[in-house]
Amino acid sequence: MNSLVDKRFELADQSRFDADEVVRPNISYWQDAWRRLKKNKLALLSMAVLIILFVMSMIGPGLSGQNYTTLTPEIKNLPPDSTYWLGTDYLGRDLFSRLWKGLRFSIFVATVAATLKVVIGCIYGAVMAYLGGFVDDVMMRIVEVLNSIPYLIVTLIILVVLGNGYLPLLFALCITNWTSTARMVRGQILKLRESEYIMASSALGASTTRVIAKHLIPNTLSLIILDMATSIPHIIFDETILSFLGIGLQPPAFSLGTLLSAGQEAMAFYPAHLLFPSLLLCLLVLAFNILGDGLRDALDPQLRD
Amino acid sequence: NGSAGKSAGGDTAATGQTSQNEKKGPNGETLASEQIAHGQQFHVITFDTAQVGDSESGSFFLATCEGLFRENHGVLENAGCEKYEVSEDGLTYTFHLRKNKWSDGVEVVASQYKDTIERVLNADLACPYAFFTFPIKNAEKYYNGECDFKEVGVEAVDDYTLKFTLEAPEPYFTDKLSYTMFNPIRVDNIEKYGDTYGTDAMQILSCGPYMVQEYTASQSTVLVKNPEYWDAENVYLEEIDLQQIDETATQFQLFEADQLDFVAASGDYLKKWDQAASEGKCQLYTNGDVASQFFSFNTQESSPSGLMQNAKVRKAIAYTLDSQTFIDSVYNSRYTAAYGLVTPNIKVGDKEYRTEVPEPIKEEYSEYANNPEKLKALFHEGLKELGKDTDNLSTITIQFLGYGESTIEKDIEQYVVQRIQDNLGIKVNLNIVGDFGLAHSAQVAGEFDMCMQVWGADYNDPMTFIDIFRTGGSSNYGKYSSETYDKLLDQLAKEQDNEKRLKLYEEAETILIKEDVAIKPLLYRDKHSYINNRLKGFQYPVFGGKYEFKYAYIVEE
Amino acid sequence: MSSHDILEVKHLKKYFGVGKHDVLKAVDDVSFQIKEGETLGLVGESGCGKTTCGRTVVGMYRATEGEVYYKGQNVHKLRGKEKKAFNKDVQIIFQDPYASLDPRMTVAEIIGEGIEIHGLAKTKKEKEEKIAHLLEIVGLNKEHANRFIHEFSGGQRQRIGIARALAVEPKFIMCDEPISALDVSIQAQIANMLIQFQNEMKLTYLFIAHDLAMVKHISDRIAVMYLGSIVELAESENLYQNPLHPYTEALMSAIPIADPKIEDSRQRIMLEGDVPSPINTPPGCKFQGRCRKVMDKCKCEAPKLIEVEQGHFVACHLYHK
Amino acid sequence: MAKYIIRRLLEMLITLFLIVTATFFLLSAIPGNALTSKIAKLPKTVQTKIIQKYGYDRPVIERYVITMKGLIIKGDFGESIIRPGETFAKNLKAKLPVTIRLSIQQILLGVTAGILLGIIAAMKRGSYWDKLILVGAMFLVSMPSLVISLLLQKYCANGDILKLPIIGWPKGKELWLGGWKYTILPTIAGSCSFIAYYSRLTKTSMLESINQEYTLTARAKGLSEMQIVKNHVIRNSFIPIITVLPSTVAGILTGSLFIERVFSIPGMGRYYIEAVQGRDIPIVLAGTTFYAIITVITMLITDILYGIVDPRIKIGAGK
Amino acid sequence: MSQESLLKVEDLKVSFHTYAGEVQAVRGVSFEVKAGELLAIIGESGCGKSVTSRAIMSLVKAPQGEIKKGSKIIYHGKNLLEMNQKEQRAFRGGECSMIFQDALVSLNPTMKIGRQIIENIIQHRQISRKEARQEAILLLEAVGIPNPETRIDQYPFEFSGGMRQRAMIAIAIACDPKILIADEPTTALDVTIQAQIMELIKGLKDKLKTAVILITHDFGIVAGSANKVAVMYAGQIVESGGRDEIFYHPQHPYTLALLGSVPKLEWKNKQLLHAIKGTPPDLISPPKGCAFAKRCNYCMNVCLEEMPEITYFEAGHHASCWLHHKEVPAANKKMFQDDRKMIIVNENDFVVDEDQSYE
Ligand SMILES: Nc1ncnc2c1ncn2[C@@H]1O[C@H](COP(=O)(O)OP(=O)(O)OP(=O)(O)O)[C@@H](O)[C@H]1O
Ligand SMILES: Nc1ncnc2c1ncn2[C@@H]1O[C@H](COP(=O)(O)OP(=O)(O)OP(=O)(O)O)[C@@H](O)[C@H]1O
Ligand SMILES: [Mg+2]
Ligand SMILES: [Mg+2]
Repeated sequence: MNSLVDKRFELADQSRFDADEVVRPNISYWQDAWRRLKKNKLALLSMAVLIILFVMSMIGPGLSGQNYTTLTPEIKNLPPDSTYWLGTDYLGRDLFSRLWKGLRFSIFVATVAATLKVVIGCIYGAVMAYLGGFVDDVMMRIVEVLNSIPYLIVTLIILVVLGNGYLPLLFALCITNWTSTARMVRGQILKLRESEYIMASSALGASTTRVIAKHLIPNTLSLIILDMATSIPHIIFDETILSFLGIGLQPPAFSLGTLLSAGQEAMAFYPAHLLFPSLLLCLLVLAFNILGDGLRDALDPQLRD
Repeated sequence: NGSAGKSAGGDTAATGQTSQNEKKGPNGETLASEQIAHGQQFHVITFDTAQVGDSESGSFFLATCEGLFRENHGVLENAGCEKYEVSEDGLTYTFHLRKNKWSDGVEVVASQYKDTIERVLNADLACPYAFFTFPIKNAEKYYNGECDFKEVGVEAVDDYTLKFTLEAPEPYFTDKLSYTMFNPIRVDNIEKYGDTYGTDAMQILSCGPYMVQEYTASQSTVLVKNPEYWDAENVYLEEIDLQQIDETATQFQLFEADQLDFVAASGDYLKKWDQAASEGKCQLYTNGDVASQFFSFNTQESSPSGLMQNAKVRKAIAYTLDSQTFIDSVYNSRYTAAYGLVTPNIKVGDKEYRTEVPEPIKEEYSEYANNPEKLKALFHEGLKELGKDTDNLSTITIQFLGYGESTIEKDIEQYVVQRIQDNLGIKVNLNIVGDFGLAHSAQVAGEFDMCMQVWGADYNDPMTFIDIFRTGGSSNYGKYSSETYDKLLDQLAKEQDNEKRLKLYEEAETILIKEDVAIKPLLYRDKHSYINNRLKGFQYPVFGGKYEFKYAYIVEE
Repeated sequence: MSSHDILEVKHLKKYFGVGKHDVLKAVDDVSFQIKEGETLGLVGESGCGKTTCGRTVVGMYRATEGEVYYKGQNVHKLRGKEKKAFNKDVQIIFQDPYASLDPRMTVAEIIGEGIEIHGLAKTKKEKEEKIAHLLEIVGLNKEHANRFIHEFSGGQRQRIGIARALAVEPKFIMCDEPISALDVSIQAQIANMLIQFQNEMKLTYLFIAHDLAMVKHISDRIAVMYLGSIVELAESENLYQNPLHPYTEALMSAIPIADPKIEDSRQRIMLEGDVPSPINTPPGCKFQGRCRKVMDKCKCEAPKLIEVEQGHFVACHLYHK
Repeated sequence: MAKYIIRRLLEMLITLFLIVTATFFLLSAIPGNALTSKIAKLPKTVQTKIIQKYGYDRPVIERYVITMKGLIIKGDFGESIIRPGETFAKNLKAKLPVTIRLSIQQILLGVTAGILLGIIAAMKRGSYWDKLILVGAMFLVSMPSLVISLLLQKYCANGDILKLPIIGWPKGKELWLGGWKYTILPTIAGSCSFIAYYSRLTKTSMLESINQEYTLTARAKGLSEMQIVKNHVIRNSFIPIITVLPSTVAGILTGSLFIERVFSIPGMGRYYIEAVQGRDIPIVLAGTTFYAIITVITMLITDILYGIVDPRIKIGAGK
Repeated sequence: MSQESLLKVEDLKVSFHTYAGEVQAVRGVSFEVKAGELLAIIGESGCGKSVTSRAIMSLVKAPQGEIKKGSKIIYHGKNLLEMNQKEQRAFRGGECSMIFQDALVSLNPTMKIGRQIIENIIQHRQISRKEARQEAILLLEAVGIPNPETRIDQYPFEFSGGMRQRAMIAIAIACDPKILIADEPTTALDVTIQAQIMELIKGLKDKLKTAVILITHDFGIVAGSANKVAVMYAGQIVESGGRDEIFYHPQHPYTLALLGSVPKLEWKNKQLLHAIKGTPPDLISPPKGCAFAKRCNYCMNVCLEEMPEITYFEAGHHASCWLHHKEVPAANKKMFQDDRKMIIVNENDFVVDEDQSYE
């Protein structure tokens, strides 16, 4: 027993210790954000919904085996049955296939326009922040001017000048939206430029490109992603409004907005023509909104814990 | 002024009727105690008669003004004039005016008609329909500043005699005179408002059956009976409430709820309310309109495909689509299928052109209908003539310039594309422009092989349609040019005999549509409306305005 | 001015424009030299311009007026290669170990940045070895290299910051309050590390802090700043034993000392009020408002920094002959 | 302060000048305008006269100079091409009150209801109320206002549930304060998205304030949860809300388009859109300028409001 | 000084539930304070000082934070943790108040200083707003703010750091609390201001007989003001006792190491300090033995395995360290005592009996 006691009170072998042990799991910012997103059941659900919607928009149009572009007026306005699962529209096209196809266009338009917007906004904002001074003032003024012109007129003018079609529509949708991104990016970069780690990097002799690539972009990325996620539902709405005004896509292309506007005209007799596109639009926007909220919570560095 | 009841309700005592129940309608019906009609607000563009060129504004002036003539059940009746004479050579028109008063008590006199001509011809005002007066002697010269107004052929002989002298005889001159812009004007009133004249209904002095009591732009108008009107005793409605309702669905909702007395058919409502009308739940009003819709082909060699200068090619394309099938399929049979250019309701003298002259290609269609082989053969023939024949038609693409503002309109043009592609196997590139300005400039620039065109008649004579395709005409987008056709037009200008004119028109229409296939007729617009059972005598005139309230009354149900 | 001076600051001024018309004189006519291998401590209350001074000295801010010479070259006029060489020679350790490390980078990336920029490692392996070595000398281990910094404690982060600075083998390090944000036990770790590296690598430090005890322990000479100006500069021992400026005196007496006996028997010189705003300071001595020994002269004339004893400079009218 | 406002107003003038110029040249760059459709059918002689009347026979620069001159001298962009004799100013007089009332009602309902719901959600965070509000807000924000309007019309007007007019708007004497029944549905339809937006915004910013240290101080004083929210949280959480107010105001003016169409309300939105679609250039120019002025003024007001809500921001004092 | 204790904390355990696991921020802390006494709690960042003080004020936020069952905070014989909301509120601000670390964020930025003080007065005392305002002016004057009449209507941002902290103190003493908790009241301040604030707090304690719990990590401040000191490490109190005992006769290696980390004026320039290696343990998975073991120079095998017992010394001085166990070889103890002699040069100024535990 004595020997046991002695052992207990012997000095421990210090070289075995690691006093600087880090016990917390090693996760990067993105892993952490993902972990937080995973905790948000609603966001996960909406992500699942979005994936389903996305998949459906890809396979949905072919699913019922019906043609959704050919007009067959003989079979117009049919109620749902086993061939036309949601019935046919006012020109005899399969509503089910059209719905998914329209969704595909809406998703496509929204994501591409959001990407464009973000890219333009980032470049513009970064240039503003980087050049500063007079250039910044002028560019800021341009943003201000653009912000003060009702977006609808800008859109209209663009669509009128460039004609209706994908590219003009995308262009119009992003041109009216990019200013917020530009401001956000400018603010973020100005903030980051003052931050000590950027100073440290330049004190090490880092070139501007390096600072941008290694520090500015990674540290702005989460905001940009968030911006993109939250602007998608806005763009979907904007596109709907344009289609509704008859200046969106032109046939044979169509989107949920087109379906909605056609459905509204048929509402009194065939409520389904309005109901289904509305529901799908709601679902899509809802899912994007909830996901956006979830992302906000997940990406917010202040909530990090 | 101001004798009419203010509020909507039972203030009818003001009209002086002692016992309302005793009052009978023109056909002996029992009249309702409340003579108020509910309608849709006219989209009035201007309250200046000189500037009016559209039927919505025209409707307003039909109700509030009295011109020389008024259309009643498709027939021109003397209104502002009691009678008139035309000289032998057809150059001098003398009108004897009726005694009538403006709503402020001032007499309506001949000089006020003359003032109208002077004002319309004032080039500074740039009145769009100034050219309606150009048949009057020296009118165009005066308009271009080449002579004095004294030399223009209009004269107020005395207060109640008005004389027009024409440059050349024009058989449909009186038809033109029924237009809003020829209504008498009150120069004193116009001067009172100066620059702002024409922007507010409240400025208008009335010499017609009704006058304005209340007006809110793009919202509502209240018209009340004009006690000073010469025929006031035959005007039944005490009040007309007009309200702006943009959405079709809402219009029908209100119509169903008896809050709207008449509504134009549209989309799927057609079936429902046609059914209702047949059950006697409402009155159905149908009549032809005077607008024609057709495709124009670009007859120039420089057309995008470079094929359209050949008549056979044009014909093959045109005949792929049967107008009747088209309207049945996409318009719920709403409009009338067209196989000619001139719409029904257009008259030559007192004969309706379309009943006298058959549509040029009605029969021929059946030969080609659903016969792709024949169509293709025709198409190949045409290509051969051009020296561009090919076995593979799918390499050919033609450019179709569409125009449409609503989703449905745009979709419908798809149907045309589909027909051409299915029948001929060629490719059609559809370019729908939703903006009038852009569509127009593309049309003028000839950036199309075929384009959609709509034409509304300006006056009641086939000339209003036939004249479009004169060589160098401003709306002749396809740049159609035919010596024979132009000659026929020149002949027509001189010809006064209606029988001969009919023949000449027939010839011209046949050349245009059947032989040269410069256009492909699609449909005639029509009027298709539902009227509440209690509203009787309400009319949709062919020219001048959309609605005619003068003869309307409300019966007890 | 001796040949040993690695750095020489001459009449350095740094003004910030605030608002439309006001200027904030963060650094107002400051001159000093630092000898090779020496540590110059810079102390003063919060907002007195220590950081600004330090940053202007190492060329991170452009000077409003005055010059800074590093090894005889004007720091603010360096371009291209020379600038790069300067960046390699002169490094910074920041106060806030949280804000000065990029949260999106791993430890290896942070430390490796300077190595990459200056091409100090030929192969990837060499670089990794270098990083591992640097981690080791700051007391961390290889396993930490692939971690993100938010998992580290403040002291560990500060050590990473030091490793980053050491990675480019600098000659001169501006330490901007490197230990103020740390715990007592960690402060000693870092201070030891700095002392050790100085001995091993012949480093020169500009050591900014407001903890006088630590500054005194680490520095050879100390400059005391008040509202943008240096009020006293002396050998650290000398400054402690014999503070001349009334502000230095008060500062000395205010430092709490971890010894109850001393604390109980201490007479504190209480300064009235707070440090005034550096915007639009009145003429005369900047300390006049809080000074116990204020004289009429102090209100109109700003005292110059003069040498009253060998190596002991003070800017106070009391010592003007 | 006065000096600050004057300076801001001058800056606004420059911005407005830029906007007018940009819009003018953009509009001029597009082929065709209201004139095209107006004269399409007319004979050449008349066409020329009309083109002359509106000055479109002149080069763009000259037209620009004339427009600007007219703007400075008469304060107007000239008469409408589509509706001869009409000017924007005249329409403004008739239509602005309608739009203003509609906007005010929408903003009042939308923003107050949104904020109240947001406060409730923040105070009862984690409860069923919170979840209900969250889900409700999400739904409202995801539903196009068009669909909301149509649903309201279908189920709340002339229906079994409620007997409200389907369309229309108070006029004449009732323009400002009467005819409430007409305004109920459009107001609700228009404010839905604001309710949703503001409730979420309020909740977030309230939670942010609640998590601040000063709430801890307040709690340490022994204040009750109610008092803490009332005295400490609300004012601080209003600061981010104020930031988005100008976009709300600007958005509501153009955003009422559908509401105005569906409910047949003679407001500015519809008028402006019609002008844009018909490319009635003088009216479009005037309308754009008008909206720009509103946007810019709301921004100014926001900045002033900032100063009131947040004492740290001294307006007029530098950045 | 055998007066009855005013506040007694017994076996306080607080945990936070985070994604990485349960953070055991406070792991069984016990101490007591008497009226007119200043207890300093000293320890490194993250060792649980603030959480302890917040637990006393029942400001630990659910659902993340949890005060474990069995913890007791006894005030006037009643367990605060079992009181209802209303009683707790009366205690907070009335009986016991708190000065927070960073006055800049602890004062409501959009509320005038005056209102923030008045609010507290009105909450706990039955007086009118007007009287409360007078009171507030007096309070501001008492804490040494010049021109209190005008200052009372200013916003926190118009105050300098030191004045803000004084305003915080004014709020804290507004209702003459029996207990004042000051959580690092001077950390954000300059030394000259710090001296002023500390004078103020000491004055309060002496004049009003308030019991003060001062939380800090600066030994200098403790030396100048405390009556009693509790040294915290990793959520536990490792040593506690009278000020002089702690400073001149520390019985825990951690306390000794802390003292050794501060450069002494009499030390040679650039001499290496007695630094403690490594970093404190992460409280997510606290070591099963002594939390300090891995950083301790005298670490024995037992330290890594078992939690040390508390050893009591003279006059309330106690420490939790295996070194004081009877069976520990003398060589080990000697090592510690030698180091202590080296670090605390004037150890002999303070004479106590040799290390004898009084069990
Ligand atoms: N970029 C800047 N623009 C305007 N003012 C600045 C800027 N940087 C610093 N200042 C001001 O200059 C003065 C000196 O600041 P500096 O950071 O150098 O002080 P410091 O002595 O380092 O203080 P601390 O001990 O708090 O770090 C302060 O009043 C500060 O507000
Ligand atoms: N809300 C919380 N959620 C999770 N962990 C928390 C929370 N608050 C405190 N902690 C943890 O509890 C432990 C003790 O924190 P505490 O704030 O009491 O430290 P402290 O001793 O006051 O440190 P400092 O000197 O930095 O103020 C820390 O590890 C901290 O991470
Ligand atoms: Mg600093
Ligand atoms: Mg703390």
